[in-house]
Parts: sequence; structure tokens; C-alpha cells
Amino acid sequence: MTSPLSLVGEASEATGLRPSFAARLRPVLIRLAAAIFVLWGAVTVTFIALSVLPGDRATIILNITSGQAIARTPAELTPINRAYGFDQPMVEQYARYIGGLLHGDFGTSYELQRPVAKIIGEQIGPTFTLAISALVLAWIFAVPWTLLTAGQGRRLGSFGSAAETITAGLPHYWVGILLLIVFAITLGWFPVIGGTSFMNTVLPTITLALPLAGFLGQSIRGEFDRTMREPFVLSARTRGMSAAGVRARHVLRHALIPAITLSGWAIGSLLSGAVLVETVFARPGLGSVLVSAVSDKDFPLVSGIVILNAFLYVVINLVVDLIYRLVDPRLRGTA
Amino acid sequence: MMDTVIDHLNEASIESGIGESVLQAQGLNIWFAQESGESRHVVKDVSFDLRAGQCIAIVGESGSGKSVTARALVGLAGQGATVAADRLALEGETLLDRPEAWWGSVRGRKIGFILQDALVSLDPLRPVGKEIEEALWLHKWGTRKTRLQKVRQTLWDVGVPEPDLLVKQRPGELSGGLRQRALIASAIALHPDIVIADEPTTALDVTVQAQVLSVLKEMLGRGTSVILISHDLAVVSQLADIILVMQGGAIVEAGPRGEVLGRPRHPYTQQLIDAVPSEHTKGTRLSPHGGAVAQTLFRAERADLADSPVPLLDARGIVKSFPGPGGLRRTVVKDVSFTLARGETLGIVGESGSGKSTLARIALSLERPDSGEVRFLGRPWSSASIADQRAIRRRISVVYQDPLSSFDPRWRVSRILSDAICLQEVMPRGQVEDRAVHLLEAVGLSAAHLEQWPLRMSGGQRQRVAIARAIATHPEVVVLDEAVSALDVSIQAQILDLLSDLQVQLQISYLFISHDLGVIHHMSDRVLVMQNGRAVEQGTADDVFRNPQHAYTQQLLASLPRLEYANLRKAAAWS
Amino acid sequence: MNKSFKEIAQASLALTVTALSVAFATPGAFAADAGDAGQRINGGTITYVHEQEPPCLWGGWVQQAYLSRQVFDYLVSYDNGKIRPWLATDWSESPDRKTITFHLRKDVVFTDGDKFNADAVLANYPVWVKGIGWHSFTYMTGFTKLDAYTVALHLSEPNPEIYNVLANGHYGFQSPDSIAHNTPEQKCLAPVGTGPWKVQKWTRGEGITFLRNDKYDWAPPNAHHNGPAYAAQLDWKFVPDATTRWGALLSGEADVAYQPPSVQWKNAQRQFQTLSFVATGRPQALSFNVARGPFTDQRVRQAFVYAIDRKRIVAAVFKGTAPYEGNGSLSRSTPLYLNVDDDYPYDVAKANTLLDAAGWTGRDAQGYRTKDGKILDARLPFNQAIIDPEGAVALQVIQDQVKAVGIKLDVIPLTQTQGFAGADSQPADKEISFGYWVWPSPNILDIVYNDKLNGFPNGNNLSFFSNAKIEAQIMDAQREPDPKLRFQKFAVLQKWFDDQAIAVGVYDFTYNVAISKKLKGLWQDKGNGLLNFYDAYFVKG
Amino acid sequence: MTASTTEFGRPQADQKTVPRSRIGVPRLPVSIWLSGLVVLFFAIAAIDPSLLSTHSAFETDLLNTLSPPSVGHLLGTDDIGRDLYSRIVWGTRQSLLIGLGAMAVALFGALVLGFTAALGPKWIAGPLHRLLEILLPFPILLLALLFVALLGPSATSLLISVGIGTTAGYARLIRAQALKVRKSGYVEAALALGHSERTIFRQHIAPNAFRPLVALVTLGIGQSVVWASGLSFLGLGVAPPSPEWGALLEAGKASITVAWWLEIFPGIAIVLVALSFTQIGRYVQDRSEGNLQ
Repeated sequence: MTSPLSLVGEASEATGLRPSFAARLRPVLIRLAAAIFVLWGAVTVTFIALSVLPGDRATIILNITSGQAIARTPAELTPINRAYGFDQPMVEQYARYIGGLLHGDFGTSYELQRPVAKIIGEQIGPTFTLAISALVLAWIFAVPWTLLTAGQGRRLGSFGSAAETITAGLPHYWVGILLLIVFAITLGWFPVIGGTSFMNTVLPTITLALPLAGFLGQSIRGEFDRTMREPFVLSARTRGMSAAGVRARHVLRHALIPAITLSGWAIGSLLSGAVLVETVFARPGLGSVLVSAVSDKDFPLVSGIVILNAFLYVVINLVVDLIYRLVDPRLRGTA
Repeated sequence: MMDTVIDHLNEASIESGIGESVLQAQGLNIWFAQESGESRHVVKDVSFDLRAGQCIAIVGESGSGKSVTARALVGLAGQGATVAADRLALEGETLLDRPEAWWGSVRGRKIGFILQDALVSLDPLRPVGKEIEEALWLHKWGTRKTRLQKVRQTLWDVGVPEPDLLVKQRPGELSGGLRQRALIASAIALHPDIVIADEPTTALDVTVQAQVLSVLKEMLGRGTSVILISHDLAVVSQLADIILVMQGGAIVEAGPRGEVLGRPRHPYTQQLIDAVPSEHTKGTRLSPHGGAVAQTLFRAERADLADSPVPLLDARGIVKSFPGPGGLRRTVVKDVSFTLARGETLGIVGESGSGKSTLARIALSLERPDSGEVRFLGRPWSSASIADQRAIRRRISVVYQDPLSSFDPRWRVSRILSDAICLQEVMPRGQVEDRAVHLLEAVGLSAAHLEQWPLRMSGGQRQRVAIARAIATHPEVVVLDEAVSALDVSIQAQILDLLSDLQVQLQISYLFISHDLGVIHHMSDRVLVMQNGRAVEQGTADDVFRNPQHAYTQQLLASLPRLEYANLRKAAAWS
Repeated sequence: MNKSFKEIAQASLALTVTALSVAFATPGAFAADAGDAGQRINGGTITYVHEQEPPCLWGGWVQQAYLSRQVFDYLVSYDNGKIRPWLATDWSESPDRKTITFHLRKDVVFTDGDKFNADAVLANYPVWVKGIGWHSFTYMTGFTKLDAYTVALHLSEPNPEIYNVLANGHYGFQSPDSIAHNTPEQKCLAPVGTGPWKVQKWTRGEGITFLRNDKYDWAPPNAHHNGPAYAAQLDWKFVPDATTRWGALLSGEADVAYQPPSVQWKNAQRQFQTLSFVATGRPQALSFNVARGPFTDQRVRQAFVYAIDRKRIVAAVFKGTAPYEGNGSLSRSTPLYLNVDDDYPYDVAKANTLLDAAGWTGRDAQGYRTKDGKILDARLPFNQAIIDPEGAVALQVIQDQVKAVGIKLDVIPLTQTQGFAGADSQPADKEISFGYWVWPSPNILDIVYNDKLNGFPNGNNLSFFSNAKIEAQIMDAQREPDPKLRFQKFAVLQKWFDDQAIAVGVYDFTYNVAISKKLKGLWQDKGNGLLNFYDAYFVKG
Repeated sequence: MTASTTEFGRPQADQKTVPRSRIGVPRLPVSIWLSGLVVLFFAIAAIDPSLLSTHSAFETDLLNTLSPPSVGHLLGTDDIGRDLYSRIVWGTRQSLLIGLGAMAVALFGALVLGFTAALGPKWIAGPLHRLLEILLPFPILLLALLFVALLGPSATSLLISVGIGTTAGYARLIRAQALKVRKSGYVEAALALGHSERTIFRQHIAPNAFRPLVALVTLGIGQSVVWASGLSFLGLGVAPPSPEWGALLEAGKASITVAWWLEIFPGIAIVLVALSFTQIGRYVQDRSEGNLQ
């Protein structure tokens, strides 16, 4: 079993150092370098992608500020091109942006006329809260569900598994609309307009958590069923442990391992899902900002979000790695 | 039949003259429900009577029903199992139709259960101390503090030198011996009157096996009753008062140890005893019907082989290391040299981790040594270019312990064989098939097996296919890496016989790698003993086994359980 | 005030009011005007749920005017066709009608304490030029300062509707100090005006909080009161989905909801107060490409229009939220509008006859008409940021209906990027365009039918129309000083474009809101429908 | 190394054969039968929608708008009087095409990238592996947004964007799988026999690394349909009159307060397809794992 950030394990395998301080530091440095590499790569890919996109940036800026969708005359475009430096060669624009990044400057959004760091700073909170609470809720749904239905005979198992498959296949926005219509508009249990308060977060969180809970449940169940066949389960039973005891005290822990890995992976998809959920619930967050930023070829903003996302991905996978080691001590001490 | 078995049992208990009955089974039957709706009868009319302080051994090969029987005794026969018996009683109380809660108080407290291979029988995620303490906690024994003390005490009792250190470690961090002792400790922490040991020494190195057996022996000495489940007659002969031989779910022979091993009445028992390879069996056939190998194979004549004075394989000063945890390199093979002459078998014996398998991979040029060289017929082999190696590869083939994993799961037998055949020479399709059938016949299979999936074949059949593939390219050398270790003793006997026949017929040299001293002695002309990557002793098989020079070799041989009664009988019969 | 201005004002008032009353009755156009002042609650927070969120509060987009109107004041106020004073107390036009002298109020202060005076007006002019993409169509060329509280506005062309323009929400005043010193970000999120509200916080994706300007004392005469706004706070939330906005109004989370779902409009009129305003300028119109392709033939254009049942489509799709509009050049609330609703009634037989006459007599396997082996194929790209979902649905019905006469209509949705990047905007890219333009003056004709702009192709000319004679005629109408003659000249032009079927209307872009019954006094600016929360107040019960 | 005599817990270990009924059809679980039927229904709808539809999918009827499900209109009509059932049936082809096409795109990319990153020469495998690491944290939706922005909203760009968005994940799996197979006993056996690396790749690594992915592919088809409909929902999907399911949902949203059927039925279609493909995928996975044990 390799850690989710397999970069590290492989890199350290090749070295033949003594486990001195330097050797202990080395994996950390390698990990850091890998993370920076990922960030740089993400920025570069974004830069290239947005440069390749058709459409003249100056025209877009001009049309957005006037609410029109027409071709523009050179006389109108030249000052804008000059102001944003679009008349400079691509390489230069790229170098300027990277240079800014190195100084901690994420640039200014073309569309919103504001520093990217500030925009993201404002929007990250709601999205992050949503993604993390959805992840937590998904676990809260998935663990008892599998504990109740897995490894207890075929019929209960198929029932549990069918429920998971259905939830895993639910389109986020569809769940969102139905929840909104039923629980907010019809029953009035929750506020209709999106905001960031607790009550405002409940329905979006459930929306985002349901499909994820299905995925987690499937993976936990698979491993649960597999672990139930492990000899140590029988061994624990022969010591007098009840069936339920074995499931909760031994099997579950094993079954959670793949789900933990999945959780690290899920972050990317959670953020994608958040875009849809934020749209349905009119909730502030990175989602709607991202959609319009891409639409407007707002490179600094898109790039900022990508950097943030890559950064979160790296950090969350580090956390997942740690949790992983907590749950599976076999991995401790393997760098 | 049944009557006689019971009679013998009674006789046996009277003979051994110990205590009253603690666990009694009469007419125990177990069925398993199947997907198709039918049920499979896996245990048929098993009866025995375990007395206090007595050891009953149940011997049989895989699928004989011995493990299911054992598990039925603690109410864990498995999902879909139906257990019925005329009488199944623990200290007079019936074990049939008991609720789960009742079983919870019996398991671990009245009956301890030891499974094989602690690596998988202990929760790999938890410290060993927790696992043992759990057994106490479950039965509400003592306080946390006294429980911890008790855990240490129990570990000490089963011969763990440093219990304080061990309790914090996880199974993965422990050696096989310590691990198995920890598992035993978890089963006997509450001093159950009865201990059921299901293959307690399987997959253990011989020295560790000896240690575990001595722990069991001690327990017997303290008055614990033991049911020992094993496929290994030699192990059984060390401990058992009574031996039950199971075949196909039924007991075919039962009686006191001396009688069953020394004067077996049932042919199956006889066959099992005969199948055990040892120094005495060298040069004899082990199986009664592994015999007739079809004389359909031709020996490849090669110009470069003709009376060559150079050995086939010549390994000099092989060193190999691998990167280990923490950036350290672990040297696995340390300066090992050997030669392999034509038609000869070189046995490489050693315990797990001794580097014998790495040596095999180097001999196959699947791994390049850090220093030293292996030459084939005097030509570079381990140091040759990839292209040159490919030219030689077909002349050195290999058979692994687990044949299934060495077959592509998408391939049937015919494809596996034709893949190897076509490497040797290009020939029309029909001819390939003919040759594949020849090969199958040579290894005791038939054309009917051509279209089978290896997955659906038995272990013995799979190993025969692996051997057929190995000889398909007319090799001069076959490396056999633990090739019979996973097989039941009677199947092992057949395969060993087959290998001997093929060697004679095809003049192949074997590099025979095994941890099993008996097998090595039976097969080898010369033996190389490995310990921690070093070759500690080398010589002819008889020299090494009868007159070991190195302390390690002596220790190995001393640990080897011997099939005492049978040997006596056999020695008499053959001398 | 000189004579000619009064006449113009009266004329346009008369015309507009007639047009409005004839065409589109708006029940409760002044929501709760009759509200009982005795029940009024001072203070409270008004929550308004709007659809689109613009990047900045101020700019040239109508979405920005909705917001700007709350924080800015304007030189003049447009009151049901009449021009009223506001920040300018009085004004006069030069004889050539190209210079207008405004006398400014002297008691107006910006919310940052800066004074409003001639210098402030001058300081704002460059901001308008830079920030309003269509500024040049207003014919303004700049201000000059005559004294501390008098400025002169210079025009390149006489423009009787310049007052509508100045009142329309875009031409508000920011404090000179903020223009000089605030960061672009501050100017974008919280421009400093003199208006009844000031921005407290803009949470992107959620909404804007406005606080009452307690010093406000310069409301226009058409407002219902003077002094600070009644409510203490205005929460302007952005909720893109109509159903959600409707739900928010139902649940009481919102007091005012923009554009409820059409399916609920009847309900809204029953359960709540409603306001509707038909935007001035160009309606949602189909503009045919007359530069190339099949629609260079007038018969084909007319056939297309006869083939679609515009009245019924609009009724079915919009369910009363937007009126049918036959005129493709001017919407019914625009000054000098000419009603041509009864032209081109639904007539499939006539459409077929016209197409046959135009030579599209062949048919392909799918039943589409062909001529010389070419299918009668019309591409209609549309910008999803500008055409709302119901507009897109209307296009689908049009597509289905023209299929019946053998025209293949490809409706091509453009993403926001494509749209704003000007994709598919060349003559070779499309046969039909669909879109509206909010504009307070009939000189919209000059904008949308002009071939060239500063020597380059005019992007607003969606029909690729090029006819120097007509262009001259438009300018002639625009320059005509006599209101009656001017109306006639514009009527002739509108009729000509309608007869030619260069552009035909489908529906009017309409600004609808539903208002909770406990909120009174809310009204829509009669220039372009901007909501005026200044006069809105809660009542007890 | 453990001996393979672990009998307990797997008493039926040697009973892996598929139980077959008398006519030779494998006895499949009910859920697989049902899933098969659903897939069959939609397959027919995709191949020839006119076989299943009751009305035209495009013909509007302004006199009969928003009518609830009835005998005349099985699933009701939409806001301009089109028959919803027929629209769902006619939308199947595009929706499934997007699902299958996205999967095909993802798979093709993943096979090339994954195998190269696993087995290619070091100078390309290393950087490629790093590239995959870079692409993974990209939210699928962002990649999709970029592609839709690049190609314009259409079925093709949906298909490509969802496909490319999911490529990196699959590529990583293939890479891991290829590395695992490369270390397997049968590859070593083939190496020991003297096969060339190319032969070994062709005969063993490629097919076996791909095997466990078969199940993932079917899972992925369902997921792709869901993702694509998500993009349609954001207005980045297929042109309006087209009855692609995501577009149906997007269109139904406006009338949901009075016409629930417009939102419920297309959603059910999406869930059914995702569910059926997933069920079949998991069944295949279970079977193939059973075979590999």
C-alpha cells in the first residue's frame, strides 16, 4: 500500500543515505519541492490554457463593462491592451506574473478590478466550510450505514449497497434543487436565499455530502467485506468477542483506510461539486467566481483559484497522509 | 467402521490413563449451504472424546474437513453452516444450539483457539499487548492495571523474552516466532482448560516451529487438553496422544499415536506416512501412483554441452543488497559462490530471510548482483547484455512456489504452454498442440487439461503445468524456488517423484530451493545452507545432514521434528 | 427654461404616455402609492433579491445602473416623460441646441464630505468617458465650468433626449476626492456619491448592503418625500435562480423580488404588489443579416416573420411578464415609438408564397427548402448572458414554427466568453441576430443601423445594414428641431425598417418586480425602470 | 510468505464456478437483470428513438403547455407543449454519447499517459508522472470550463471536456496497475522464459493492467453522464432545443414550482443510467476479482 502522495516514497527509495538528520530532512524537502512543482505546473498549465482560449481579452473587458457583446474598434482596444500589458509578448506576460507570484503578488482581477488575493480571501471561507462540512457529513452518513449493513448477510448487504450506488449516482444540482424546493420553499424549514450562516449551510452540505457518502460507503463496504474474511476476525471471535464487537473494534478500522485515501482525492471533486451547489443555492463562494472568471478569461483570478486549489490539494493530502498513519501504524517510519 | 473408531478411542483413553472427558463429539456432521441451493457435506460422522490433559491430533490434507471441525467446536463453523451431532458437549454441557451470548463466555475462557500464521491472525493495526488484553477485558477479568500485568505474565509464560517491549509492538514488527507466541498468549491468557490449535506451526521456520511446539508441550504438561489440527505428521508425532486421520470429511483412522504411525491400518494413513520426504526416503518413490511418466519427451542434444568440463552454472562471490527503510541498504546475499553440474541437484536450504530466493533470482539473471558473477557454461550470464541473456534464458527455466501467480490469469493451459513452446522454435499450430499434449502427458496430465483455466485446477495440477512450461524450452537448468512448499504432503510426494523422473529422463540440473530440510535431503545431491545471506555450509547432502559442521546447520537439524514411529517402522522395512 | 425645451418635453410626454397606456397596462405601476402614511414605520431593512451581479457597482451596463441609482444623484430627473430638476436646478439650451447650461444646487454634499459643484461635474466627465462603453452615442463632448455652480455641456449633435440620458442611471456623480484618491477596488465596490444610500459592504456572490445617507436632503421633485430614506438599510442580494427568488419572497426572507418565474406571475399579481417597466431602447428583436445570405432578399425576411406567431409565442412563454412587441427598432416606452404590432400577422400560407416567389422552391429530405442545391439555413447565435432562459425558449418555438415553412434555423448558444469576446459577430457568421439594448432615446436608430463607427465597422449594427441615404435620414430626424416633424420623421423611419423587415420585434425587455404587501412606496424610475428604494417604507401589520 | 492453506473463512474457496441455469445463461442477480433492461431500453432509445417515442421531441404545442403526466403525454409536457417522455427518449442518444464518448476520450488519454508514465523510458516517464500529479488537483469542472470556453457549448465539447477532466485520474490508476502487473509473477515468468519486453507488454502488461479498469469504465460512463448534465445545468451544455438530459433539467428548473415532472423525470433518467452502468460495472468487477483470486 502506498501513501496517496506516492511522490515521496519513490523518491526516497532511490537514495542510499544513513538515517541521519540530513536523511530525515530530505524527504521533507523532496515533498516540499514536489508541492512547489505542482503549484508551478498548475499555474503554467492555466496560463497556457487561458492564452489559447479564443477571444480578445481587451474586447471582453470592454464588453463586460458596457454590457454589450460586439466587436470593438482598434481605437477602443489599444488603451486597454496597454493598461493590462496585453500588447506585450506572452513570454513577458508570463514572466511578469510569475515574478509577481514570487513576491507574493497574485495580481489583480481584470474583471473585478480587485486584487486576486483579496477576492479569494473573501470567497474561500464559504467554499472551504462547505467542502469540509460535506466531507465530514459524508463520513457521518457512510460509517454507521456500512457498520449497520455490511458483513451481515447478503440481503442486508445488497440493500445497503444499492442505497449507496443510488446516492453515488445522484447529480449534485438535482439533489440541491429538490432539497431546496421541498425543505426551504415548500416546508420553510431552511432559509431560501443562500448565505453563510449555519442554517444556510445545512442544505448545501447535505447536497454535496450525499453522493460522496455513496462513494465512501461503497469503498468502506468493499474493504469491510474483505476484512470480515480475514483470519484475525475469526481469531478475535475465538477469544470471545461478539460479532458486533469485532465489526466495530477491528474490522471498521481496516475498512476506513481506503475511504481515507478517497477523501483526499475527493477534494478536487468536492470543489467541482461546490460550484454547482453554490449556483443552486445562490451561495457565495469560489464556485461562481471561478465560472465567471473562466468565462471572462480573467487569468489572474483563475490562476489564483488554481493555485489555491492545488495548495489545498497538497495540504489536504498531507493531512490525509497523517490520518492514514494514525489509522494504519504499519506505515509509520516509512518516511 | 464407526464402532471400531469409537472402540479405539476408548482404548486410547484408557491406555493413556488420564482424567475425565472434557470435550466429547459423537456423530458430528456439518453441511454448507451453497449458492445453487444444494448443501455440501463437509464433515461426516466425526466422533472423539478429549480427556483432561490429553492431546488429540486431527491430521488430514486440505479439504479434509479438519479445520471446519475445529471451528465447529467453538461455534464458529462459518456462514451458511449447519452443524448437527448426536452429542457435542463441553464438560457435560451441550454445545449445540447455544445463543451467541453463551458462546461469548465460553470462547477464550473455557476453550482457547490458536490459528496459524499470526501475521494474519492478529489484527495488524493494533499493538500485540492490546490484542491480548482484549481477551481479558472481554471476560471482564481484573482492572486495566492487573490486566496489563497479566498480559506480561502470559507472554513470559509462553517464552517471550521481553514482554514489556513486545506489548507495544504490532504483529508486522515481530519475528514469526514472537508473533506466534503472542497469538498463543492471547488464546491462553485466561488459562482455558482446552486449547484448540489449528495448524499452529504451518509457515513457520523449523527453529521457530520447535519453539512453538515446546510451548504447547508445556501447556499439556500443566494439564491443559489440546486439540491439534495439522497436515504435518511429523509435528503431530511430537505431541499427540491420540491421532485422528481425516479424509474427505470423515475419520478414516483413529488411535493412539504409536499405533497410527507405527502400524497404520488404513491405506490413506500409510500413504501419508510414506509421502513424507526425509533422509531415509532418498532415492525412493514417495507416492504410490505418481509413477508412470510418459516416455514421450526427447532430450535436447547441444553441441556446447557435450562432455563440457565447465559447470552449467558457476556463481562466484555474489553480493546483493536492497535499499531498506531509513535510507539504509540491506545486504541480502553476502559473498555466496556455488556451482551446478550437469544432471545434478543442488539444494539450497535456509530459513525465511536467509537470501535463498534472491540467490535464485540472481541465478536466473532476473536480478543483477552488486558484485560477483554467474556464468553459464563458462560464458557471462549475469553480466551479459539483455540481448545475450535472452538467448540463454530458455536454457534456464524456473518453477515458483505459487504457480497460479506465475500464470497470466487470462490464459488457459494451452496458451501458457504454446507460449513457451513457440519460444523454442517456430512450428505450425498443430505441431504446437501436439507438443503441448506431450508435455502435459510428461507431467502426468492429459490433453483434457489443455483448455482448462489454471484457476480451476488443483494445486498439484497447477504445479504440474508450471513444470511442463519449465521443461518446454528444453532447459539444462530448472530453478525450483520453494516449488513444493505450498502443497499437501501427498501431492508434494507426487511432484517430487515427477521431478526426479524428469531429471533422470532429461538430464536436467536442479537448483532446488526450500526451507524444508526433509525435502532438500530427499532431493539433493549437494546442499548449500544459507543463513542471513551467507552460505554457512556446503557439501554433499548426506555429509551435511549426517555430519553438520556449522553450528547453525546443527541447530536446524536439531529443531526438525521427526516422524519417530514411522521412521522406526520404515527403517526396519527397508533395511 | 427656454421655450423649445418645454415644447419638446410636452410632446414627448404626450407621446410616451399614449404609447404606454395603449400598449401595456401595468397594474399597480406605482406600488402602494396610496399607502397610509399613518402606518409607516421608520427604519427597517429592505431585502431585495436581484438576478445578475455585475463586476462593479458603476458602469455602462444596465445591471450597473440598477445599483448606481441607489448611491448616485443625477443632473435631472425623468418623470413620466417630463424632465424635472435634480442636482441641476435650472438649464437652458443654446440656439444651435449643442450647448446646454446647467445651474447646480449649492447644498449638495457627497457622503465622504466632499462638496458637489462645477468642479465635481468636470471631474466626473473623464470617468464617464472611460467607464461607459457607449458614451459617444450620446453626442456629449464635454463640460466647461462657467462659475462655481454653473457648467456648460457641449454636444456634437443636437439631442433632445440628452436629458433622458443624463437621468438614466449611468451618469451619476462620484466625489472628486474619491476619483482622485480611492483605489480602483474602492471605486469599483463602493463608489462615493451623493445619493440616498451608501455602500456598506459588498460580499461577492451574496449581495450588497446599503446604509441610509442620513444627510440626504436633495430628492428630485418626482420623489414622494425629501430628507433621508425611510428604511435604514437596503440589502441587495444576488440570486440567479428565479424560483429561489420567488421562494424567498414567499418565505418572507425578501421584501422585493426581481423577475419572479413567469409561471408564477399571475400568482404574484394576486398575492403581492407588482411593478413592471418596459425598458426603453430596442426590444428583443430579430435582426436579419442584409449584407449576405438568404435574408438579403426582403421576401425571405418577410416570409420568416409571417411564419412565426409572435403574439402567441410571447403570451405562452412569458405568461404576461413581457409584452409582445412588433417594432424591431424601438420599444413601446421609448420616446417617439411607433406601434406596428399588427403588421406581419401569423400567416403560413403567405410565408410559403413569399418563399416560393423568392425561388426557394426545392425541398430536401427533411423538408427544408432549397435553392440551387443550398438549404435555406439561418444561423442565430445568441449570448446566454444577454438572452434570458425564457428568451431562449421563445427562440426554440420560433425554430419549430419556421421549420413548418421549410426554414432551417440553427439556434447557437454562446458562452459568456464567446459572447463578450464578440464571437460570431461578423456578417459571415450568422444570418439572424437576437438582442435588445436599453437606451432612452430614438437615436438608437443611429446606433444600430449605422454602417461605420469612426471608420470601422459598427459592431452594434446587427443587420449589417448599409444605406447612406437612410443614415442621413436618421440624422435628419435626430436634428429636426420641431417635435411634431421629428416624430413624423422617426415614424417614417420605423415604418420603413418594419416594412423592409430588416429587424422585427418579438417582446419588450421588461423589468418586473413583486413586492411584499408590507412594503409600500416603491416605484420604478420612468426612464429605464430603475427601482427607487428611497421612498419605500414598511407599514405596520 | 504464507502457505496457502488458509481454509477458514473461505470454505467455498474452490467453488468459484458460475452457477449456470439449464439453458446455459449465467444466473445473474436480479439487480443486474434490471440494470440490463434499463441499459437495453436506453440503448434502443439511442439507436432509434422513434421506436420508443410517442411524439416528436421538438414539435411545440402552445395550446398544451405544462400539462401534467397523463395517458396522452406519459410524463407531461414542457413550457412550450413538447412531450417530455419523447424528449427524454430523443435526448438519450446525445446524453449516452456524451457519457460513452467522454469515457472513450478519458480512456484513450489515460492509456497513453498511464502506460507511458509507468513503463516508458525514464526521461519521459518521470516528467509525465509529474504532469499527472499536476493535473490531478485541477477540479474536473475547471478543466471542463476551459474546454467549453475553448470549443463553445456543444455535445462535442462536453464530451471532450468531461473526458479530459477525468483523464488524469484514470491515467494514474493505469500507471499504478501497470506497475503492479509489471511486478507480477507471470511477467517475471515470461521474462525468465526469454520473452522480449515488447512481447511482455503486449501479451501481459497491457491486457492485465486494463482488466480491473473494465468495471471502472462502466462506473465512469454513469459518472460522465452526471458530469455532462452538470455542465449543461451551468449553461455550458448542448444547444437549447436539443433534449439532452442536463439541458432538460436546466430548462425544467424555471417551472419547477408548477410542473414538478419537468425536473423529476429527466433526473430519474440520469440516475437510472448512472445506477445501471454502475451496477453492471460492479458486477463485472466482482466477477473479475473473483477470477483473479
